[in-house]
Amino acid sequence: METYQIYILTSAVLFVIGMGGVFMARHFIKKIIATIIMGGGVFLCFVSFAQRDALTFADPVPHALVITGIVVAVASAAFALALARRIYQLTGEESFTNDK
Amino acid sequence: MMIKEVITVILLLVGCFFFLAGTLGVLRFPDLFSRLHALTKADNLGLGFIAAGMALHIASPWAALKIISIWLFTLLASSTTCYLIARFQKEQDQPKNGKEPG
Amino acid sequence: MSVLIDLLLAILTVYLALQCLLAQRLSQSVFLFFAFGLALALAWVRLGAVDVAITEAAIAAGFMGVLFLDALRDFSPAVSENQEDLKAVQNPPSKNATKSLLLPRLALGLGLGLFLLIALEAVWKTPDGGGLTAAAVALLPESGVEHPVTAVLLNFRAYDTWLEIGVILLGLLAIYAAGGINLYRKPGVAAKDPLLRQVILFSTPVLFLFGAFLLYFGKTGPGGAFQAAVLWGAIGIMLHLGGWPVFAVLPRWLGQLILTLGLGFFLVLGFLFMARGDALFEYPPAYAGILILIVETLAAISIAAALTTIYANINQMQEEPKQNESTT
Amino acid sequence: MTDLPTSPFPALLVGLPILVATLSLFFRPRGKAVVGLMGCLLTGGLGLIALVEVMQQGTVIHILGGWDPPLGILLRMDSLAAVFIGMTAVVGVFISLYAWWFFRAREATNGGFPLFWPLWLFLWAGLNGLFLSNDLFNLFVTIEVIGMSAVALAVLSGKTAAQIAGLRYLLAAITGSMAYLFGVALIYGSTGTLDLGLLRQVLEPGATTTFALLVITLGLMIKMAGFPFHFWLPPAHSSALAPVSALLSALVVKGAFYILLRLWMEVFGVSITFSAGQLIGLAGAIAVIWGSWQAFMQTSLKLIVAHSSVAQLGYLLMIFPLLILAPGVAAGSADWLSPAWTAGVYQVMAHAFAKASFFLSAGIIIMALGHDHKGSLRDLASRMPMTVMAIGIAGVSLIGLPPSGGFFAKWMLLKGIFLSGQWWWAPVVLAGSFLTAGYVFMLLRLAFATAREKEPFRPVPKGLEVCALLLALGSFLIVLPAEYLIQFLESSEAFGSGIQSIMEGGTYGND
Repeated sequence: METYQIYILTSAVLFVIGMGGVFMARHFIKKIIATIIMGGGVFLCFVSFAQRDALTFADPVPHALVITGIVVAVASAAFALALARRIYQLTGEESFTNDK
Repeated sequence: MMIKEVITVILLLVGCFFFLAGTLGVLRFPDLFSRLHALTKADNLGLGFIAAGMALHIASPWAALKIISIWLFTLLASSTTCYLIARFQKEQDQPKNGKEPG
Repeated sequence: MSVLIDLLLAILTVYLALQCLLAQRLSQSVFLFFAFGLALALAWVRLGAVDVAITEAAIAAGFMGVLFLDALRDFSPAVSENQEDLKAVQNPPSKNATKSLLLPRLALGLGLGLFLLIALEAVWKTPDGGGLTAAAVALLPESGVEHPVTAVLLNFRAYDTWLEIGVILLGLLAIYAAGGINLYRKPGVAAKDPLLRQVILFSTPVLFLFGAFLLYFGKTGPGGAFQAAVLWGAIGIMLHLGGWPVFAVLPRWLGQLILTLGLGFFLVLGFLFMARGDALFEYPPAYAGILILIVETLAAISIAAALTTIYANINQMQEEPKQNESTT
Repeated sequence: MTDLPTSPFPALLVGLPILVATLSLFFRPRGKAVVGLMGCLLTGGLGLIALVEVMQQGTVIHILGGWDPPLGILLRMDSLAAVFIGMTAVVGVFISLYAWWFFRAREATNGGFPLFWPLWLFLWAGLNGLFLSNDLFNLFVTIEVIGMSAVALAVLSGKTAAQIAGLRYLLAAITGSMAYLFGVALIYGSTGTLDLGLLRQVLEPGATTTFALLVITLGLMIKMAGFPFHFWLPPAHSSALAPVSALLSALVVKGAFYILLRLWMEVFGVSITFSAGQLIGLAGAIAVIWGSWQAFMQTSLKLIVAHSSVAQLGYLLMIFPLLILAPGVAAGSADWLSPAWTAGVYQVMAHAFAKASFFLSAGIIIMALGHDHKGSLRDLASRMPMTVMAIGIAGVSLIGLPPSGGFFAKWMLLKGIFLSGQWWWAPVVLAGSFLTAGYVFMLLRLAFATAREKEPFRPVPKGLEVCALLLALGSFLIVLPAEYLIQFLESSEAFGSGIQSIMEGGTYGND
């Protein structure tokens, strides 16, 4: 078993954990954390492929994509957090009340 | 050569011991202050030994300097954090005007 | 031996992710989130992605973690238990209600399990596409930099990076939109602790130098605009916490200029070369190196400013008085 | 690919709105609105010029940074992209003009929401970027730009309901884009390229490709509020400010649909089975019935319109089963492909015009009456004839009565359905139309009924009513150039193409 294979399996597990978390977690913050875990899985997948395709150095394209992706994901998570805190201030609610 | 490696291994082992002790302390100590004590003092000492071991192991003095500076920065950060957490806890423990501790 | 380390790290990462979501107390979730981010960063080092590791540790775990930590002040101040448990104690649900909740959850769980199996099969069987390493190596000399990741970020796929800088600015605007309509906020309460202020004052130049080092080093090795930006952003956040809100004291136009400089210069430079007949973001190889360094520096300044302002805004949401409701 | 003519327009269409948005930040609220409106008019004009350019030159490209794919990114403007950009330009300009008067009228009480302008310009740049993008990862970045600016606009009103709906929308959007990105990662891993044109040549069927298609479709379905992921749409669209509701429902959800269509038709053909198409069609059919029924049951005008969006988006999904040929059917003999494509494009345009007009009219009514309970529409026809006319015209297009754009789309859809022999979709189309007629005529009946007591009524700027009416008329006028437009669209590679589906039961190539 090679290094990248371990992490690529991990990436699928993380993605599914995050996805389940988005649907099943109740607290706003946990939902937001779940999206970041989901993203972690996706980025791990990219980087694992980069290591698999390494020549003298790892494939730089996935690395660049992941850096872009992390920043984008963090920007949206920060926005979500701002919204969640705003809702908490206005209503005192910490989760969607009629959540499925 | 041989002696240098033996010293490195000893330093690393001692570092590991302190880390282990620190972790045990965080898990087993009864209150926040003693836990902080374990976390910052024992772990910093452990890190110091490991850093020393690694610095000895790495040949280049430039890299050794980097490792030592990592240790110094960790010291700075952890002592500041420790102080802040302890102060926060102390303020919580001595409520003003009979307010309940939160 | 090395496989063992990877296996342990993989298991640790998954365990932390699960615990993070299952933790009973919100504060536990947040601390486990820090740990998860650091474990992931280690995984990236193991995979040879040092740039990604720095970015992850700094932005995803560091910056986002700080925002979560700050949010802990807000949600359920005294009671940290899960809200649902609290509600359950207050008015115990009838047996029927629990049952009706259990069944869809079970179905969802089963569905996720199935989905996981398909996902594992799919990633395991991925054919080897070969990647773009060879293509990047071949064109690296024309890119103006020596580090392949920087070449991809700032030259080969500069368009994505430019849009991404836009997304950060957009995130800031979005937070303004969520928090109300004021573009500028007055600074919050300053930390009174003398020790904290001294430590912050001491760290500022060190962090600044380290950021500049990462920025310049990005030309030849791991590092670059984003990594530098987070370090500089950390300076801004610490100064804000120490009672020196850097951006609130600047004149309004200067603050705006710093925030938009990275995005604007990147684009205007692109347009200038476009006017010459080249494509957008096409740099002549002879000048590419220096142009990329300038673009990176300005981008780093802007991103650092945006991160600081995002933090300052979210940090002060608590003190913000309720905005009066408006009709649609 | 790279021998196509190069044009600066694709780069300008993305760069210019963001440049103006950045500039507008330097101005005070009033100046933001002026600069923002100028930027909108400029972007709209640019979109139309670009459309004309493509009409004259055919497909144009812009190789960003001068680096050819797969390493670099290519912007590609074919006739399909050009039509979507042109539609965005027209609808966008009218909504911008409406927004200008709308916010001017409320400047005194709410400060005029100056952030609307930079956010809307970012959104516009994102939409243009999405229509032009030819790169899987770049598409992710553009949908993130669109998603974030859309949610930011949705919560701009500052109302609690809007913020709760906005957070739900944002979480759905992030989940959707992460699912999409997972698919992109797998595709990159198995092919080593992200360029759509190259992918079509090298993508091979297999477990990985099928799973990537699954997560990408899942992600985009969440983003376009396809059934069963429609839950976020009605609250988010109904609680936003009127011009924002119009933008969200007319343009934003179409972005995800556009990528879905492009990826299914141009890239993933090797992995698509006949039943996959039927499944998407089924989701669309349920959305049509469920959305229309829900719209019928609502009591406030904006909620009616928002639920109606769920239904109208369902029609878009119903073209997918028609575009997938059962095994053994030759593409040459499938004469229903062109009607199905026409139905898709026209449904997008008709819905964009009609729904924008509907939401803008709802905004006018709220401004005049202070609320939008449907009972308050009584006797509106005598007081606001122009707005009621706009609602009537837009409603007729939504129902699909001749000679509206909506009629043309549904007629083409039915034609495609019967030519392909998939008759089971036809009752859904008709039932959807009947339910739509139900709520539209209910609204109109109320508007013409006499009121028992006159409600307090504030006059509204005439410009608002004109914008809504012109957009409603637009949903009829798009039929006039239909023949020319279809001819133009056929110059795009995708338009009129079908997928030769693989056999059921998975005959994977390299398993």
